[in-house]
Amino acid sequence: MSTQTDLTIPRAELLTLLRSMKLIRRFEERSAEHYARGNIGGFLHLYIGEEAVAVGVISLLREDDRIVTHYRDHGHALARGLDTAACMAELFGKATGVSGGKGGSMHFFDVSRGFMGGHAIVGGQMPLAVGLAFANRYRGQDSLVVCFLGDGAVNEGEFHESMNLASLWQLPVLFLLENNGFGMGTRVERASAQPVIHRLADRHNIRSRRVDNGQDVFDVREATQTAIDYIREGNGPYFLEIMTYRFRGHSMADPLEYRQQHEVEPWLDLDPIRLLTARLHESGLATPDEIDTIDADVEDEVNAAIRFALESPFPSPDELYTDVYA
Amino acid sequence: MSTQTDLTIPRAELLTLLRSMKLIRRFEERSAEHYARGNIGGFLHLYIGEEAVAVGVISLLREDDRIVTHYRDHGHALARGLDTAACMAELFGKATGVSGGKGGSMHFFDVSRGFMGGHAIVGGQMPLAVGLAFANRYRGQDSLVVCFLGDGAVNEGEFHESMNLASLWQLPVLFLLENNGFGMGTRVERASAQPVIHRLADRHNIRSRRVDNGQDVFDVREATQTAIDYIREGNGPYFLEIMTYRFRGHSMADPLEYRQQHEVEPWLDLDPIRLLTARLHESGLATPDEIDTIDADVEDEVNAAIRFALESPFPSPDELYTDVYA
Amino acid sequence: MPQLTYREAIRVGLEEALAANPETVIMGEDVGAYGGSYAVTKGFLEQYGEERIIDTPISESGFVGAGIGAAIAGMRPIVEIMTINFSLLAMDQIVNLAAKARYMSGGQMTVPLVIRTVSGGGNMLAATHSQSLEAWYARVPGIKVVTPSNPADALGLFRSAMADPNPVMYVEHSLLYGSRAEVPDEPYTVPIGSASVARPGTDVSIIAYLRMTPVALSAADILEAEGISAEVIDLRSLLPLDSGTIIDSVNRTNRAVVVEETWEFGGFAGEVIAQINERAFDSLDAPVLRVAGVNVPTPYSRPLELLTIPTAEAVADKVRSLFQA
Amino acid sequence: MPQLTYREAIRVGLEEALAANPETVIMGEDVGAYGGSYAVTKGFLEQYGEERIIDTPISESGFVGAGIGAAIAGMRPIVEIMTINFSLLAMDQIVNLAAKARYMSGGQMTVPLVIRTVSGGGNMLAATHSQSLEAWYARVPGIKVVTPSNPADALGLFRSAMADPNPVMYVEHSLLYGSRAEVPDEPYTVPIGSASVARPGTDVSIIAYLRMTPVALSAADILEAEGISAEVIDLRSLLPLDSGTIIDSVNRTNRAVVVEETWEFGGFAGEVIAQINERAFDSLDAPVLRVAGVNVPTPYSRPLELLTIPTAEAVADKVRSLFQA
Ligand SMILES: Cc1ncc(C[n+]2csc(CCOP(=O)(O)OP(=O)(O)O)c2C)c(N)n1
Ligand SMILES: Cc1ncc(C[n+]2csc(CCOP(=O)(O)OP(=O)(O)O)c2C)c(N)n1
Ligand SMILES: [Mg+2]
Ligand SMILES: [Mg+2]
Repeated sequence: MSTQTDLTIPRAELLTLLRSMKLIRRFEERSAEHYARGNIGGFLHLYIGEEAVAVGVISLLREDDRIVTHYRDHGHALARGLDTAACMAELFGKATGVSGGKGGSMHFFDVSRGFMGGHAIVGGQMPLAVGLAFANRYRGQDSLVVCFLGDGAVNEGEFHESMNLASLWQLPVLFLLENNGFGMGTRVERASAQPVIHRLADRHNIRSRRVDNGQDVFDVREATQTAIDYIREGNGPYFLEIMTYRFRGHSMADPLEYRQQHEVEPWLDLDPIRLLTARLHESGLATPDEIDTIDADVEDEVNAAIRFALESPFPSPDELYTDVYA
Repeated sequence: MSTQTDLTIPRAELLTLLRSMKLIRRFEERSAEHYARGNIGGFLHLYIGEEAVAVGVISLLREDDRIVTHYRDHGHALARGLDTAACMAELFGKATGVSGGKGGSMHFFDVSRGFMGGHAIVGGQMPLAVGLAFANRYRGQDSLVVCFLGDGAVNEGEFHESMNLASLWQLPVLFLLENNGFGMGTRVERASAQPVIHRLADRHNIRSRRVDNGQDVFDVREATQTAIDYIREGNGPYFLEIMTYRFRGHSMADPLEYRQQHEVEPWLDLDPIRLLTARLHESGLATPDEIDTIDADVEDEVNAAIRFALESPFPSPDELYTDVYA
Repeated sequence: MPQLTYREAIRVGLEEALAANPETVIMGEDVGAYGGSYAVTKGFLEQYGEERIIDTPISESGFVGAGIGAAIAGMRPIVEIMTINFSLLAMDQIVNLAAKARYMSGGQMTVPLVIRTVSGGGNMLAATHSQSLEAWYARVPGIKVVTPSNPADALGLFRSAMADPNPVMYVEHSLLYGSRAEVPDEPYTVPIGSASVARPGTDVSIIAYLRMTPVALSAADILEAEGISAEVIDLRSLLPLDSGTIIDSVNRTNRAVVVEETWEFGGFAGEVIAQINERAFDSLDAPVLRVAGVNVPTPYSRPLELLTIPTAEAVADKVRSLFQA
Repeated sequence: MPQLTYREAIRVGLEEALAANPETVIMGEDVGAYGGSYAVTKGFLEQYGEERIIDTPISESGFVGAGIGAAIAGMRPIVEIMTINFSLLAMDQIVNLAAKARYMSGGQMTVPLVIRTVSGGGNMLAATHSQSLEAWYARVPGIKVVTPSNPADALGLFRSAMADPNPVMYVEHSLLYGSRAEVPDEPYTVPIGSASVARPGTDVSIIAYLRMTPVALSAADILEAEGISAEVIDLRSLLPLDSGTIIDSVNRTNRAVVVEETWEFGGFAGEVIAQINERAFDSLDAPVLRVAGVNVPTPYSRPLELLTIPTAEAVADKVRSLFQA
């Protein structure tokens, strides 16, 4: 199942990976609380359980690379270093949010960090990623675009159109499929005639690979690095299918009746944060104290974010009319 | 390249195949004439050069099978036995046309013969075919649906969505790809990252095959029969890619500047009608006299069709308002 | 049947349809195992089985087109598009196939299809998930569009939609699902193309549909206290539109305000106003006014979102303006 | 520049754009090797090379979305959708991404994209290929929609579209490509959101756009001979709409007829009428009337198709009806 701790990664960076995953986890646990209290509205799609994917992939990107993702975007945003407080403020609909309060949970943006959203139409983010990568290629830049998508998006026509364009034009884009086994309540096997999804990429002549254990941040990183190298060398797109699991419901409204406890449990055992923590312990790369410090630190950061969100003003009514046109 | 004359086909049937191909050819040559004279308007997409495909495939269908096709539909319609005069009248926009003059060249219909159109939005016919096949399966019928499409349609999202649904639901549908090398002026290789198109079907777990010489009606029939048997046995969909060539422009307006004479000529040598005629001669299955009779007969039929079309009335103005709602 | 919620009324309609015709199936995203994203089809999978309650892949063009095909084959399918926002991905199939198959074939094809979908905003779902796009469909000859605003109409219109041989877009509103009201016990239908006088009045006609009907009714309450008697017309169907009931009302009240949840510019209210203008011009004592959504993409933030959607107070205000001259 | 055809004027605009910005590319179906299905980009591939003149696969959602992405990255692409009928397949990308990217990101993104497409009927292309769908786009906040009716406006609006930082739908009409007229020599633009008085008059305002503008002008000719002086307003832009010019004209003429090529029901004319009604009600001597397409899918057959599209005679008739009371 899992590989070993990658000892080529400097210790400080290992701790950063852990911290990043913990930050996502706590950020979301606390958002769920504030959703229940009515401070956050709309749909809230938690990434809990999938943290190794966002953190593993995004930790390997350069500053000039870009990220396009779907509505389950908090993990990607935080892994990319978007301001935690501004992310929380966005959930609270505040003017200080990453999208000025206009986007909400599904539409986080930070163009200064190459974080090109947060897109809520399933599959709709893919042509955008193709277009951004087209610009890179046109300009002869070697930066790349990572396009996250869910297993559910695979059945949309835009998936097919985007794969074809990316391959045909040999664009520097990494399609990063988060296969968490379900699109809402529908199992991959009930939605896709080809449940080994990355094989669809093969047929567009896109190099592809599956990572069986996306809960292991080292596995994720190893595969991602291969993909990134391949793309940066000018070989065109790459498709990575990463197997993972969402621990919570699709959104806060999900009655979660479509999956059985006995199939969920083995996955809960594969908690990416627990896995990484255990590895760091085993290999003596982090002491319990160090981990406690990270926890405390993350707690503070999230607390500060919540305070910031609570204290920030809502957008003023004039904001309704700004940003419609440039 | 070509196989042999299939001697298991009764001689009368062989002559019917030839006649059917000749009928399509003459029908279209004469339509082109009447287009030039202004008796036919809109877009006229000729099927000339591809006759062996429509005739080969459709000659093997049962009466209760259904056909869905694209805008280049005259060949399929005539091969299915739609009334030649009513087809011509449709081109002339007459009330006696197969679609009452409302559809025109791109929208031939004859539901009584299971001919479910003539669809002009590229790729748009595929979900319809899936739905018709869904009804067959739901009802436990063993009739099937043939869905013709062009190589250009393959890049539309609906192609992908339809393939997935057909495979997932194991529907009795034969996707019949007419790969004539071009979508308008765009070569397959410039439009599809996977130019061996049927491989895309594989990846949806749809059985597939390519017929290299779609100009040979025997090759077309042999492959089609295999596909039909497979589907009727309840194995789900099948995808057949048939290599062919359109001898004329995309439509009457096509300046035809995107392909060179030297690449066209070898294809012109592979005229499906000439090929079949030669075979019948060689194998002694048809005398020159018999062929002349067919020619004369076809000529009469097309002449009669044109007369009928010319003499038929245009739809009365009230017809504008009928058929909007049932 | 005594009191039903809007959701329950639709469920009754769906269950009647499933019982009435073994060739009726329900297909759409998460209508089965998940129970429908607004819980309308909860429990159906267990009850009717997966042959009839069909979870589709997320491929709106594909499964809507498949529904059209099944309908053309003579089945009586019900397709659910989770929200009308996603219908844009199926719009080609709806506009170019469902609406035109009959006409282009010279009357040979019939498309007895009901497409259920959910429109509207007010749930903090931001710009891509809060749109009211039914007016686009309501201009396409060949389809019909209905928009029930209460449980009784929801059931009555659903029955009519299922009985109609044409493709019908049956448009629901998520903020109405929990609303509860009397539903007649005896068998009844609400004909497609018939508006209702949701509240009679004499001084002004307030014309609304879907979730703006309860808003208009509240406005009428407010106005009544001020001595203005407002008649509320609930359009119920957008296509075909019951122009007669509208014109009739305006001829009596001589004033009208049209209320629409979404973007004012280019909206359905324009059609209503054009018809009143043409057919009741001489009755008008004042211009016909609109109260509609603000012309911006819907923002997430609650205080901003609330500004985008007409309120009863805003409707009352606009009506008042007609009486100050 | 003396006389140019509408097609030539657009070509000039395209060539200027390609010359002005090395990051301007043209992408679309058959814009290259085929030369454009209406020959607008004929010869461009040879002249500018395949890096900049890009034949796309037939995948409207994919390549329109790619154009949006390239624009967001700061390029200045021009995307061609062969006809507006096919834009339905890209509608999600246009409505949910191009129009909303800026707003949803709180102003961080800009989408400087021009989408060229061809609208309208009259070519015997039947129901799926004869639609005028621009009014749907003209109600989406975040995009702009322009509809030039003559060569000078075609070039002037194209320049403005290329200079605009927002997504602009630039809608052409196939029956105008061959029309020829004077195009100013000096550098000029036509601002987006400015209507023109295509012909001044005093008795009635005929409001039209795209191919209905020449129809309206012919109607004005007919009417002049009868002593009715018609002012013709060419909207030129649908979103933003130049309401001022419309209201101004109606305030002078006191009568108006709105002409629209396609389906009357739910059309853009409704918006124009609603605005006139609201803002010029007291000036009106008669109801504002419409002359529009018939509410049916477009039939192929020539005599039927001709009945679906407004003619100058029909417009003149409608105007006359305003003077008989
Ligand atoms: C076009 C479209 N159709 C339907 C939806 C509703 N919807 C939102 S998320 C979702 C499931 C997506 O599943 P997947 O892509 O696997 O992502 P996951 O939620 O598992 O991360 C659906 C059906 C949507 N947002 N957009
Ligand atoms: C959705 C859509 N996009 C574009 C067109 C314009 N168009 C008509 S036919 C065609 C080429 C189709 O090529 P192919 O599928 O290979 O069929 P062929 O003409 O070669 O038979 C195009 C681009 C259309 N009708 N529909
Ligand atoms: Mg998933
Ligand atoms: Mg082709």
